[in-house]
Amino acid sequence: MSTNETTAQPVGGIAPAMIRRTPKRDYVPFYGPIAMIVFLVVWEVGLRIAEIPELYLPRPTVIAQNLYLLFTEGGILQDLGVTLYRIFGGFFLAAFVGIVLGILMGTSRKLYAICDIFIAVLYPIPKISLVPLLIIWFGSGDLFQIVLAALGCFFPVVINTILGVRQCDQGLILAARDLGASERQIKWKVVFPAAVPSIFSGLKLALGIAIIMVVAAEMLTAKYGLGARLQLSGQILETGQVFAILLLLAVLGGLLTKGQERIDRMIGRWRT
Amino acid sequence: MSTNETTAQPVGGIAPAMIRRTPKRDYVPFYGPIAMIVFLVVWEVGLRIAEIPELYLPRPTVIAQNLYLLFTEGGILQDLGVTLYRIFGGFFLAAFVGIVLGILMGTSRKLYAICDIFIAVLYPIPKISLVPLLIIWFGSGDLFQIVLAALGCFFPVVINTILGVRQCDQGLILAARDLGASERQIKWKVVFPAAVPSIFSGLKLALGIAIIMVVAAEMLTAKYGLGARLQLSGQILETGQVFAILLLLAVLGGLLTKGQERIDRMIGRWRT
Amino acid sequence: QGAFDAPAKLKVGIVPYISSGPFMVAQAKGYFKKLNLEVESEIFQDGGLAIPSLVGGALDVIVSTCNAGLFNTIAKGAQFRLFTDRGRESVGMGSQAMMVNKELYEQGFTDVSGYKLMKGKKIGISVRGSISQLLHTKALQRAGLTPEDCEWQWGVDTKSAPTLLAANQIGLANIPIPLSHAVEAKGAGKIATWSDDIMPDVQLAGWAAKETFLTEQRSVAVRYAMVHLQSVRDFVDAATNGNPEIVKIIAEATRLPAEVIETARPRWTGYALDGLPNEASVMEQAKFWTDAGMVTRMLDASEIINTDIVKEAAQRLSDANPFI
Amino acid sequence: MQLYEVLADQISHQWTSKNRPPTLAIDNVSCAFPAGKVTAIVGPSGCGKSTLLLILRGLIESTQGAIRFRYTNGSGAIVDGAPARMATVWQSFNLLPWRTVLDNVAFGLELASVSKEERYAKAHEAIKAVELGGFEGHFPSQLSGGMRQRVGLARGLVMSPDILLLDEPFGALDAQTRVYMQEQLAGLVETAGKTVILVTHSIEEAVFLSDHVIVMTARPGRVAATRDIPLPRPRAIEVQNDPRFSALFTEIYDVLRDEVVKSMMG
Amino acid sequence: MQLYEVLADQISHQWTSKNRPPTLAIDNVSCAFPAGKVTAIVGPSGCGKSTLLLILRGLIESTQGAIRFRYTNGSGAIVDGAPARMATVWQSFNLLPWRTVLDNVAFGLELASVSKEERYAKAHEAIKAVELGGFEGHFPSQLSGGMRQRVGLARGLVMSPDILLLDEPFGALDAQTRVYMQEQLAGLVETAGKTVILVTHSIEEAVFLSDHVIVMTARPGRVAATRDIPLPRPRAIEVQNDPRFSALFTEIYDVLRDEVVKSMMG
Ligand SMILES: Nc1ncnc2c1ncn2[C@@H]1O[C@H](COP(=O)(O)OP(=O)(O)OP(=O)(O)O)[C@@H](O)[C@H]1O
Ligand SMILES: Nc1ncnc2c1ncn2[C@@H]1O[C@H](COP(=O)(O)OP(=O)(O)OP(=O)(O)O)[C@@H](O)[C@H]1O
Ligand SMILES: [Mg+2]
Ligand SMILES: [Mg+2]
Repeated sequence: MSTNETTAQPVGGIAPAMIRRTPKRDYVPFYGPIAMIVFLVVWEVGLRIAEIPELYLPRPTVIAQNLYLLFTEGGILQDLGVTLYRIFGGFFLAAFVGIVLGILMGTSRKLYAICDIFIAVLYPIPKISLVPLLIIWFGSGDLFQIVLAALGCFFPVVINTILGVRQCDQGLILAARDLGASERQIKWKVVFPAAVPSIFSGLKLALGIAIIMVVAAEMLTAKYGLGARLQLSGQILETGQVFAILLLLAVLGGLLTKGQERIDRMIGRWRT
Repeated sequence: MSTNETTAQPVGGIAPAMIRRTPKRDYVPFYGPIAMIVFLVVWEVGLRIAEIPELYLPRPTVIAQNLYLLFTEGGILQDLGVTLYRIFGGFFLAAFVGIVLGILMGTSRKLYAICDIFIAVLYPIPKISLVPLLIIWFGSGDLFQIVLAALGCFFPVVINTILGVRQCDQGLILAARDLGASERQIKWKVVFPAAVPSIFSGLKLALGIAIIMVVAAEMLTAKYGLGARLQLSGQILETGQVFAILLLLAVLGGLLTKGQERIDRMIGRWRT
Repeated sequence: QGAFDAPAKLKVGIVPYISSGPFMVAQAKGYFKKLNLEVESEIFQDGGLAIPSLVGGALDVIVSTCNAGLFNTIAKGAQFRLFTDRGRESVGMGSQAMMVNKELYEQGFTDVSGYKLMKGKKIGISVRGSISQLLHTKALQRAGLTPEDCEWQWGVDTKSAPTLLAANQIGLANIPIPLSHAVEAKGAGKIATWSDDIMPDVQLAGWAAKETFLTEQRSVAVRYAMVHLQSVRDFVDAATNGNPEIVKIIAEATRLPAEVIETARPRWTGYALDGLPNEASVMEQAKFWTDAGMVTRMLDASEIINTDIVKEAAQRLSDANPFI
Repeated sequence: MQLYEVLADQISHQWTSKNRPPTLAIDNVSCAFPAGKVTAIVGPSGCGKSTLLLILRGLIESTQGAIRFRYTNGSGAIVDGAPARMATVWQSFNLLPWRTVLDNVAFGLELASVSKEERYAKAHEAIKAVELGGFEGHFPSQLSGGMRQRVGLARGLVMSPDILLLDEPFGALDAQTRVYMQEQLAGLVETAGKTVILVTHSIEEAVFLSDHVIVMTARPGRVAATRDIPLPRPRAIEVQNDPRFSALFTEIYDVLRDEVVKSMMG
Repeated sequence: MQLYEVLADQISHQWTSKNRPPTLAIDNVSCAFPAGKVTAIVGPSGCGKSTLLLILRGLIESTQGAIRFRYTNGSGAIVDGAPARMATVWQSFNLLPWRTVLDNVAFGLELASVSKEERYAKAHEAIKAVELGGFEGHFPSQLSGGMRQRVGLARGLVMSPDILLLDEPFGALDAQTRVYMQEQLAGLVETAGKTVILVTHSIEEAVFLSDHVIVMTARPGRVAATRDIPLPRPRAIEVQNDPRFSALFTEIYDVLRDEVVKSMMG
């Protein structure tokens, strides 16, 4: 191999970086909250200066005040409980069915061929347009809410599970088979754990969708639940309250996601 | 190591399987369509026998007939075009922003810390509840539809991109750095291609969501588009037409997903 | 069929608004139980969502809002009838405010004649084929304009209308009580006129049940109508005298603050004391939607309305009122 | 305990992938792996040794040919039948990254539903045997290459297999650990009487450990030569100073050189 | 062309991970890698050889100590400064799985914005040098272990680095290919005058290829001994028959044995 004159010259700029490439470990956990606080302050002050009416977009302090009132006088806790029950009902239903089906589809070419077409066809149908049908079949109570949420979050779980299963290292499967694993054991002791990171990112998406679906369904038919409250506050133009409930939803979503991430990290501590 | 008496015995049942473990390659591509046809026949015949009214759940033949009429007399092609334009507008917008932000977030701990909290908070807010705000900012035309769709499908893209980036083999990054790659080159020549399978499964989810969001937004506000047609048909309880449009959406979704899978396979031919 | 008051269960689809007041009163005061009816209710934000459940048999009685969908469903062969009144825009008591933005109000859109100012302006309605579209169209025609003279913005539901009015994104939208008062209080828009100024006594909705239910379970239907008539009396009385018991019942059932219910009281939805649907108004609406091409054929009144049940109920009530 | 003999009968294997012309990895390989003996396979890089191992283990199906297992039953007759336990030690380790060293080693026993207590006891023993005591709780990503390879070795050994397949089991080990592990393996083989198939790059290793060496040609792999190794057992590392050792080494080296040169020309 | 010397000054490195006590991989290692010479590092498995290489290459930051580079400039003075090009050949290959052999080998040149024509020409040359002609279009998953290792080798060589770091570059090669590649490398080193740092498990390889051997202790890795290899150059494989070779081998072997025994005692 001949020496390349152009590229073999010492390039001053690269040298120092070569010795220290590991990024310095800053203490980053505070970056997020700080950014959020800055954002909120800009929001508050901006609206005060621009004198935008509360109707359009209420200020954070007004929202916080409304939220406080909702808790102390509005009995929002009951609604929160109802909504959480429906969210988790739908989420766990979809997670269970989605993971099992995803693993079976990822490991069986036949089953994949059969189910794939249904998934491809059902997935893009707006679930909200199925509300009338679902109401006929499941009534307009909790079961309906749970089924609708499950329908919404089933697809990310299935799709990500299949992806995870497909990415599983063939070598691991061979090794397990060599050690006498049955096809069933391979599925649950090799393919499934290998797919866990991917499944988790599916579950993360799913939980978000579950929240959205339940709230939307509650807005349509429920008497209790955060969605129903949202509908109600809208009816009397309590914009502050509307945003307070949205904030509650956001915080709820944030907390659930963080909790999920913590579980994910605990399970995934073998990585790096 | 002592011999385990129980497990060291020859187990007759295992023996033949040991010699032939590779699953026989059946010709599976027809399984899906056949399953679909069976499903449709059961639907048609079932409803005829049970004499369920069309309003409740129309038969496939009725739906097909309605679909035919929509094309020949209903001028649905124009609506289809409008809807496709909005779907792809939102999808590509979200894909671009989501992939770039996802890669930056996956590779920078600071940026991750800052953006993560906003994503966690914004993701679970039902995007539909932002419609009034969005209309004020973007009007009620195409731009509004596109932004709404992009808002909806931005999250799966970002989340899956971050996942893919995180799963990138550290050894590959070290090797690239060793070969003189700049941080930028590492991002785009190592981390990004390594994340492609995961990004693709995010895009698959995103396209589905884009369809759902555009149709939902059209149902709410649009004059043209499949969602607008769906709304009108639903409003006057033309259930056959509603299902015909849902079918059209399903087929559209199926086609788009298949196209996406083909691209994915082409790019991913290095796997196995 | 057994005795007239044999125990019966029925499932009812309702909407959670003040207009459901009589039903709420009936439930709270135990009127149904008195007639041996066990009623289970399901809530729908939009009455249209309940029609498939009625036709499919999951519900026995529903609130059926007058709109293109209702007529078209019947035109396509669904066998159900409106068997009592379920709210109307009685003169002076219209429940829908026609609200305009400040600009239009200042230009003089302060009563129904103001519609003439709407040329080239935007009207916000929630969905096509709804009674709001009908109301606006009638008012425009009366002011010498056609619907094509304005721009129509769909998807403006009651929650987004105030913001859009305040932002001048639309000029006109109809907003129901009690929201309309809140909107005016917050300065987002002005009440220009009311629905009853445009179409006095227009029928808003009726209690609907399947033809088979009305014949096969006639006694249940009649008892239901009796309860309806009795609770309508309580409701209409309370609308004039502000009976705090009734106000409290409605506040609890709608989950709205009692003050809000009280403020809206003068314009709580109007009800016919005899329970008879306004046939003329219903037929006018049917014709309108048929002309608009949203209903496949013009219907006959007898295909939409059944008056037997409520007439028998009124008779029985005047013979012996079981509720006093 | 039965001793199993393995027979490869005219095995050929072609790898196919969608976008490339197919690769004929091995071509018409017939050979025997005698019962209770160690057979080494040597051959140029890419000649299909790992492929042959996969076929012998029944994990992929050869495009042609068949594999037979035979053993002598109680009354001395020779009977066809696959063994209860075979175990493979992999060139690329193939450890489950989400399991600790202990749980990786115990994996095979867990699959066979051995009680927790028993399998952990055995796994601990095997981990000690490969000198990894103290690393039971580490994950594979926290180990060096050589340590991972030893975990793979322990995972196979703990199964007390009737037939042991080793694909470069000492490739990632340092010279000394390698000798130590080789001696361990030699001891194990001599006392336990297993049928062992060993793929290796090292002729020394092949001669030192085996009773029988199969030299393969360059791709497509065929059998170039087979040689018995009549060195006495038990063997210690000093056997390498035996003049017969050097003679065998040179003999195999010469065959292999021709093959490697051939593989590099063409 | 400048010849670079590398100095490691009291390097220690501790690996930390969240759920385990930290591992002290190397402890206070000071050593020099002379300019234009080959220095081999041998040591027991897990003693921190790969870790040391990462630190020398500047890819991880050592917990303590510093690395210095020096070269002689035009006027003969010794100057501090890092070289333009260093290249590493990895124990675990680290090939980009989505790139073909050709694009993997050309990767470093592509990063340096070398024109497509030029980089492919050079890559083809390097691929031929490691005897992989004809496999340019294969993906890594379609190659055997030894073939992948040779791709890694070609990828490093094509960069014409001033300092070459080799982590077990011949570990996955068969005996013959190994000798061939060793001879190739010896020739390259002798003519091109590069500074080479070679981690190996094979004492033979260390003695055959290097001018200088560093023996490391068991973990935590320290410098147990260093030995110059005064064998004449150019060297061919026959140098292994030289009695000095055996003497050096035995000497290093003895140090290493003590370390391995120590590491296994615990
Ligand atoms: N999964 C696969 N797909 C396609 N080709 C493959 C695959 N595995 C191996 N090959 C090809 O088969 C041939 C033999 O590979 P194999 O891994 O059996 O060689 P080997 O003798 O074990 O080599 P080494 O000593 O380098 O490990 C090679 O040419 C390789 O390219
Ligand atoms: N990423 C890591 N995280 C935690 N510990 C590590 C990591 N990499 C290596 N170690 C630990 O550091 C020690 C030295 O490892 P290293 O890979 O440097 O050894 P080595 O000398 O290269 O071994 P071998 O010859 O087996 O390749 C080992 O105990 C190992 O467990
Ligand atoms: Mg191999
Ligand atoms: Mg190492």
